Amino acid sequence: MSEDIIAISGINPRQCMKCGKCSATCPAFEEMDIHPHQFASMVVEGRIDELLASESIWKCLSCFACVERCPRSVEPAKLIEAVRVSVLRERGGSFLSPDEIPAKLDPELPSQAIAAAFRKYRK
Amino acid sequence: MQRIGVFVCWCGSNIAATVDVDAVVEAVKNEPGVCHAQNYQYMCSEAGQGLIKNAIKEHNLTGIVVCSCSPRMHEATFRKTAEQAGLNPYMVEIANIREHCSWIHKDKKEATEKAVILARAAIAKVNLNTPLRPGESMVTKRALVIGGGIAGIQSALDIADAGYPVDIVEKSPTIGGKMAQLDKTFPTLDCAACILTPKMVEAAQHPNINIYSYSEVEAVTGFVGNFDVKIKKKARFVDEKKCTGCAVCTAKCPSRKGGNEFNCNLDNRGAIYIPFAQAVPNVACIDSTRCIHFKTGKCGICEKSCSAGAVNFDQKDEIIEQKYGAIVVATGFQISDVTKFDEFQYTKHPDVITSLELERIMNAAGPTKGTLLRMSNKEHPKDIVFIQCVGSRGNTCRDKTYCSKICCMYTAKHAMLIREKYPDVNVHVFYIDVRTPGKNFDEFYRRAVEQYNVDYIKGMVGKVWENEEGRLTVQGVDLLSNRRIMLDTDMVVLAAAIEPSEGVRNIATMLTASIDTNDFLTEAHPKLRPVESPTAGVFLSGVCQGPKDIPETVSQAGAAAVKVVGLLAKDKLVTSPCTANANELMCNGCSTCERVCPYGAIDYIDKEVNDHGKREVRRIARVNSALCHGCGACTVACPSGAMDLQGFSNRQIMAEVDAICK
Amino acid sequence: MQVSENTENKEFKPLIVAFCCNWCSYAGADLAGTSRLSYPAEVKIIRVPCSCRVNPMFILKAFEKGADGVIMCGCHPGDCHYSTGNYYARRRMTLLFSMLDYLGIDRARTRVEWVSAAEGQKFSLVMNDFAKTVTELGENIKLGDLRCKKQQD
Amino acid sequence: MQKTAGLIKKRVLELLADGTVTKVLGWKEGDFIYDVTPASFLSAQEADGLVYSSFCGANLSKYLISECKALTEGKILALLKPCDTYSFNQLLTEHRIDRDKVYVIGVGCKGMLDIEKIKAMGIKGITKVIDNGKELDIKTIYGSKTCKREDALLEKCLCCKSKNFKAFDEIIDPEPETKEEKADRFAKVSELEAMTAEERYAFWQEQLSKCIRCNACRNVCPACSCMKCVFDNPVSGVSSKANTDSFEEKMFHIIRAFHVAGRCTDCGECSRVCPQNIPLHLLNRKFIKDINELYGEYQAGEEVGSRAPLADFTFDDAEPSVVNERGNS
Amino acid sequence: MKKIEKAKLNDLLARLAEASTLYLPVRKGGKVNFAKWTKDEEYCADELKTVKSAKDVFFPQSENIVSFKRESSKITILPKELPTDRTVIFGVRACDAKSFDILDSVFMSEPADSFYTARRNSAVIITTACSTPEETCFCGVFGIDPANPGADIQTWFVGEELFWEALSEKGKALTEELSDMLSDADEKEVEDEKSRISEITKQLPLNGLSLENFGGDKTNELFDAAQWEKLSQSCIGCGTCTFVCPTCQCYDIRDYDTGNDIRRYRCWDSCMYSDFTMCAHGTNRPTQLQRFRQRFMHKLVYFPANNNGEFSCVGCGRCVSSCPISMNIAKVIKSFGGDNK
Repeated sequence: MSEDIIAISGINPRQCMKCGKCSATCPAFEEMDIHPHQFASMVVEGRIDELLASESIWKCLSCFACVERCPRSVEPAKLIEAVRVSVLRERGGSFLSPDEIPAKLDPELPSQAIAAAFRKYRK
Repeated sequence: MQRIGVFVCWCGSNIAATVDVDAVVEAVKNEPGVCHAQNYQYMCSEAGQGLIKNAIKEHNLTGIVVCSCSPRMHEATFRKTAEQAGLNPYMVEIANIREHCSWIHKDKKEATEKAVILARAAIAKVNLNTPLRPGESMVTKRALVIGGGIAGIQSALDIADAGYPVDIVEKSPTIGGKMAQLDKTFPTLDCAACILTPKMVEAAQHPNINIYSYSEVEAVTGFVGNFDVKIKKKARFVDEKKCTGCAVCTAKCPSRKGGNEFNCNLDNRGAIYIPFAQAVPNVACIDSTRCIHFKTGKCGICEKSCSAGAVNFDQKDEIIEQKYGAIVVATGFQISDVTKFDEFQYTKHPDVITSLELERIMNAAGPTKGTLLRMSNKEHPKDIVFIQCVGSRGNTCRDKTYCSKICCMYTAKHAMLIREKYPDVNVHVFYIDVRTPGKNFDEFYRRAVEQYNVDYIKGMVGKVWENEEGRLTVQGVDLLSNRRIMLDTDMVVLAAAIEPSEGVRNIATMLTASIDTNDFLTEAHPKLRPVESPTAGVFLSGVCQGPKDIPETVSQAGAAAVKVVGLLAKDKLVTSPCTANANELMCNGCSTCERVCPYGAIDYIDKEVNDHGKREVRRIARVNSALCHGCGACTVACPSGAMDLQGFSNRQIMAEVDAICK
Repeated sequence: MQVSENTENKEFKPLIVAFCCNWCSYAGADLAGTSRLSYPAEVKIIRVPCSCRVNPMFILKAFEKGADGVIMCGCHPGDCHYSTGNYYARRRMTLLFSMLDYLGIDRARTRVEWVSAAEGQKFSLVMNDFAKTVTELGENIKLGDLRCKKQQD
Repeated sequence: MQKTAGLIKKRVLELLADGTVTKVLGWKEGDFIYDVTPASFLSAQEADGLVYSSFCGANLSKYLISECKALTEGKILALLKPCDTYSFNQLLTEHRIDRDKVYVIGVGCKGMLDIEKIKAMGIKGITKVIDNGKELDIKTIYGSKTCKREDALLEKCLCCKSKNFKAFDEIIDPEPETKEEKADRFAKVSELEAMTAEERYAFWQEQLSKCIRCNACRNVCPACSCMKCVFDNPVSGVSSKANTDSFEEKMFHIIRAFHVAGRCTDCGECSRVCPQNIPLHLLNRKFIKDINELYGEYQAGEEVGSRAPLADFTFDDAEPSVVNERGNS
Repeated sequence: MKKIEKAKLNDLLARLAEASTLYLPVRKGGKVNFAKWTKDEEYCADELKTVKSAKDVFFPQSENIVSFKRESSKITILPKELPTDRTVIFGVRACDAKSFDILDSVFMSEPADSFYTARRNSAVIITTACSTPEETCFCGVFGIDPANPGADIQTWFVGEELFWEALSEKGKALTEELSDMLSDADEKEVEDEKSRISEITKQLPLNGLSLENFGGDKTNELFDAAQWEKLSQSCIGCGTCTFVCPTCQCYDIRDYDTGNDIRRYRCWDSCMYSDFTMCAHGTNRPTQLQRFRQRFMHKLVYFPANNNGEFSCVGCGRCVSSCPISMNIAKVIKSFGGDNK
């Protein structure tokens, strides 16, 4: 399962030096149960089920701040995206409908989050 | 035909367990030229070498093949053995049947076959070996030190103390380097100036040391023992002999808009300036790019105010040519560019500074006279955040891949000094790891945490921005408690990565010394020859070789000095005989080899040759064997094959190919 | 002499000549040995002072005498012990290999790899891979002197 | 052409007479118009045999190596066509000739003819060829024939490098640079590159197996100016006198092309002289094409002293694996 | 006199190839040379002259003569078996046929060259008359008649038929073998063809060369002649003339280490090469003038001196058309006053 995430993301999570810059820079940090920096080590440890169940994958805005800032080219957003894609693949055709999106939105979130979220949930 | 002896080593079981050494001996016995073959448990042992020596005498051997470990390991050993038995050491070849055979193959039959083939190749080569004799060259007993920081000063002092003249070339108007900019030093917290300036003065006054300040190395030719160096002494427009260092001119200079490099541009200096009070030489220098006289032809206040009459606007750059036997590179480091890290607002906010800037702010001679102030409003700060590893340890285009090594310690020092002097200031340190190997280093860091209550937070800072109150907000993460950290602070100090000085690439090229991907100079061997460059006669001192702190730098400076002294103590140098050589009857004089020689070892002469009775003057290549390092680039560039390499000749290599492909 | 075609029963073992620079790849091969990282015994190493010492004639000579693959290993560009040798070698080999390809010789029979003294593992991987490639190509018949072919008996 | 020949002769006689030159290197007429021979002329009387015709394809620059060595006084006059001046410069670059000893007269050239091509058209028993500019009037023992001039041009003239002289002391009757599109000199190379490896192998096997190892290509080549060629040197490890095995002809031609790579001006002499019509220029042009594509356009002999691509490098040169990434395998 | 329809010629060649090794002119890579015939090859009957002569059928450019094998300290000598298979060479021109006589006097006089002799003895040579002689031909100078090419069997292409005449015993025997394919023919057509060829031959520009200034007794007169310098000055010292020449017979003997054994082989050599007969002290003809002179003196003076006045040139003209700098034996003969036209 870890291998799948690594393959989908194209990321080597072992490059992570656990500096936490991704979490430090993440605008959705407070919304998340599992924080970006944890993704790398959890993928390495094989704790994929926890990640699949995590709220964080739906909270990530795909703003790529972590990708931009990561000094080790681990690019956590790609790991998160990979986990998210895994979930979506599991679900098959039953994607969220656009109607469900407003409920998920938080008025505090920046507008780019809405765009990102819509892209994510669309279809 | 050679008389070759083949000696197959068991290396205990290292070889013998996988290679049937008896079979190898049997197989090589009938090879052309072989008249003796035997095996033994440890050829490199006293007894093993004894066997070889006896066999040389008993069988009148002219060539030796040792089937053993890598030639990188024991080629020198067996060459010495041969020499002791009266054989030319270059008549020895090694067949590497350990690293390249027994250690990598499991099947005994396969390994034995391969060992035989490797032995055959070595035998084929020895059959074509010729006795080689090393050349000799004289040694100029004078050393050059490039860079006048603590590394260069220490190397120069040690060489000078041993009795050899040394020249220091320093590109800025004073020696002292980065250490002169520091306030205190870890882990003892003694003042940098107090320990450095006496050494600067000692260097200046040493009868064997000559300082070329405000000078740069222009060109280097020659080779170990015989370097010819051109030094450009840049015009400082002040007569060094007349200037008393009274500094009247520097105070009167009306051009005061430009930054003061010594204080990291946190304040300004005049166009005529002395970098700092203890500068060596304590002589003013005119920055012609800023001087009003050079721009408009007017002003000249300094000239008028100088009672010694030292100002001379007509001074010109001067080229000094000098011969040296050895060169020490001590070009040091600079702070890497932190402007790339826009998330830290370094370029936007004056209260975001680098650690070196903090050193100047903390220093009594600095822009704030040693008072810790925010640069934005000159107010006393309440909170300071230190961010570690800015630009170090990353693998992106913004980062250096290495650890800059000194930041953990100087940050602990800064934190402690601030807490000591201003107990009301809260100090937070965002770190990834705290690395404190070194004598009394971890104790030092623990003191910062335990006695001075410095707040160490494991986790990186994501971003910094100016908040509504005009202070800075730092957003980070505490990885240990897995929570977001938002801190309002007055100052942010970046522990920027250090990198080799800008000009080092150019200097390395002149010296034909190699540099690594980070522009640090490469050592001849990372463990066993750490202060020598692979280029003979060039030695490494200080951070130009890799990040290090002051005590380490001083140790290395001393080590480099010892190597220099060891070299200069010799009257003559023995040069490797494995050099290129042009067959003058075959040489076309086409100059292709000259173009590819990295050492400038080839020139051309018109020479009368006797080509089987036909006498004529031809332009032919001549190799200076003292300059030639034996790379062989010329041998392939040469279409006629006139150029060949002793020890690795065309025929020898082809004989090996033939033997292997049999 | 005719080359016997009855080679199917036997496992084909290629003959591979590796020219290794004394300062890096040869030391890399030493490190592979020290680390016990195996590669096929068909690979035979010839030590040269620098990759720039490798004359195209050596490579052709190896093929002439029956080599099935020739690989040249040098220091990574920028790391040459002699500062520039591998840059010249790189041009020479590029042009030579291009010419061999132009003549229709299997391009995978020649290779250049940059292997440092620290890359024992890379050395082993490279040699394993090269040996595998050459084994798949089979015996070199396009670029060899038929007189040197071993009789398959 | 006849006009040019007249001007040349006149000038040559003047220069011999006033002592500017003591020897003239040119072409001497033969028995059948097409068989002109490179020759030297020491006097006005000898210069009578000097010709300049459409069959003066031979590049005289290589003779200057021995001529410069032998010259004791004065200068030697060399008649060089525009393409020959590249070889001349290359020899200067390699210090094989002495510029001060040579007086170069650049002679205009409309493109030289290849008698082999005419013969290959099936025209036999040729006793005379009259060049009318557009057409060739060919007299044979079996009657008169005609053919188009452009069909009989030497390979090197089909993609003429330039009508300009890269070295000269004076110029006689220069030709204007042709306006029409020149043939792509790499067309055949590209065609070969586009073939499969098996096809390429078959092509070269067929061509190179014709080689009789007469060494004409090497001996005529201005870049092959070694005092002793590796193939003649018993200690070189590669010396051989005959193609005893198909390998050796490959070895010889690969190494020869490699040794002149970056130095070859593409003068085409190798192909012109090959008795078996092996298209040897395609080997040289392959290297030239590779050099141009990988290391930037380079024309050997364009200027004296230029650095040959194989004696040069950049830090980010292509890796040898680039070969595997191109064209057909 | 026999004949066969041209259309059936391929069947005849196939028959010849069954019982013997058949060499004839075939085109490869655009050039025609003698080569082993197989069904896929086309006989190039119209090509007057192959690039190389037919001599390498008997005297190959290189051939192994002995091998040495070394096992432990023992050396085994492995002599090469003599070639005895019957060989047929078809389509040989008169000049090349004559060249075999010249080569015979070199290789088959005592001590005879066993390889050459074996091949020669087991060969049948079938010549073909030259229907279209070229401007480079001057065989007539050496008394050769391209209309009557000689050898074991001589043939003529006339119209759609090939006329066939066996001359020697070997030729007759072979003709007998093929009798079912050949029909009887009238000599009239052949005679017409012969006179047509003779007419053309008379017009050939080089056929009037005179050899009166050459011969076995001319060494002293010619050796130091001033002409050699001018003649040789542009010679590039290649071996083209030598290697296309049907009568050049010099060779070198070399060893080749295959890794398994040592092959001793001989290969053609050229007196034009600077390393020809290279000895330890160097070469005995250090200048190109000397080497150039050697080649022509040998053909026109030294050879006749040792072979009853026979010149070792057959006037095939190959060197005339293939010399890179168009210097050739015809020009040499002319410069010594041989231009008798």
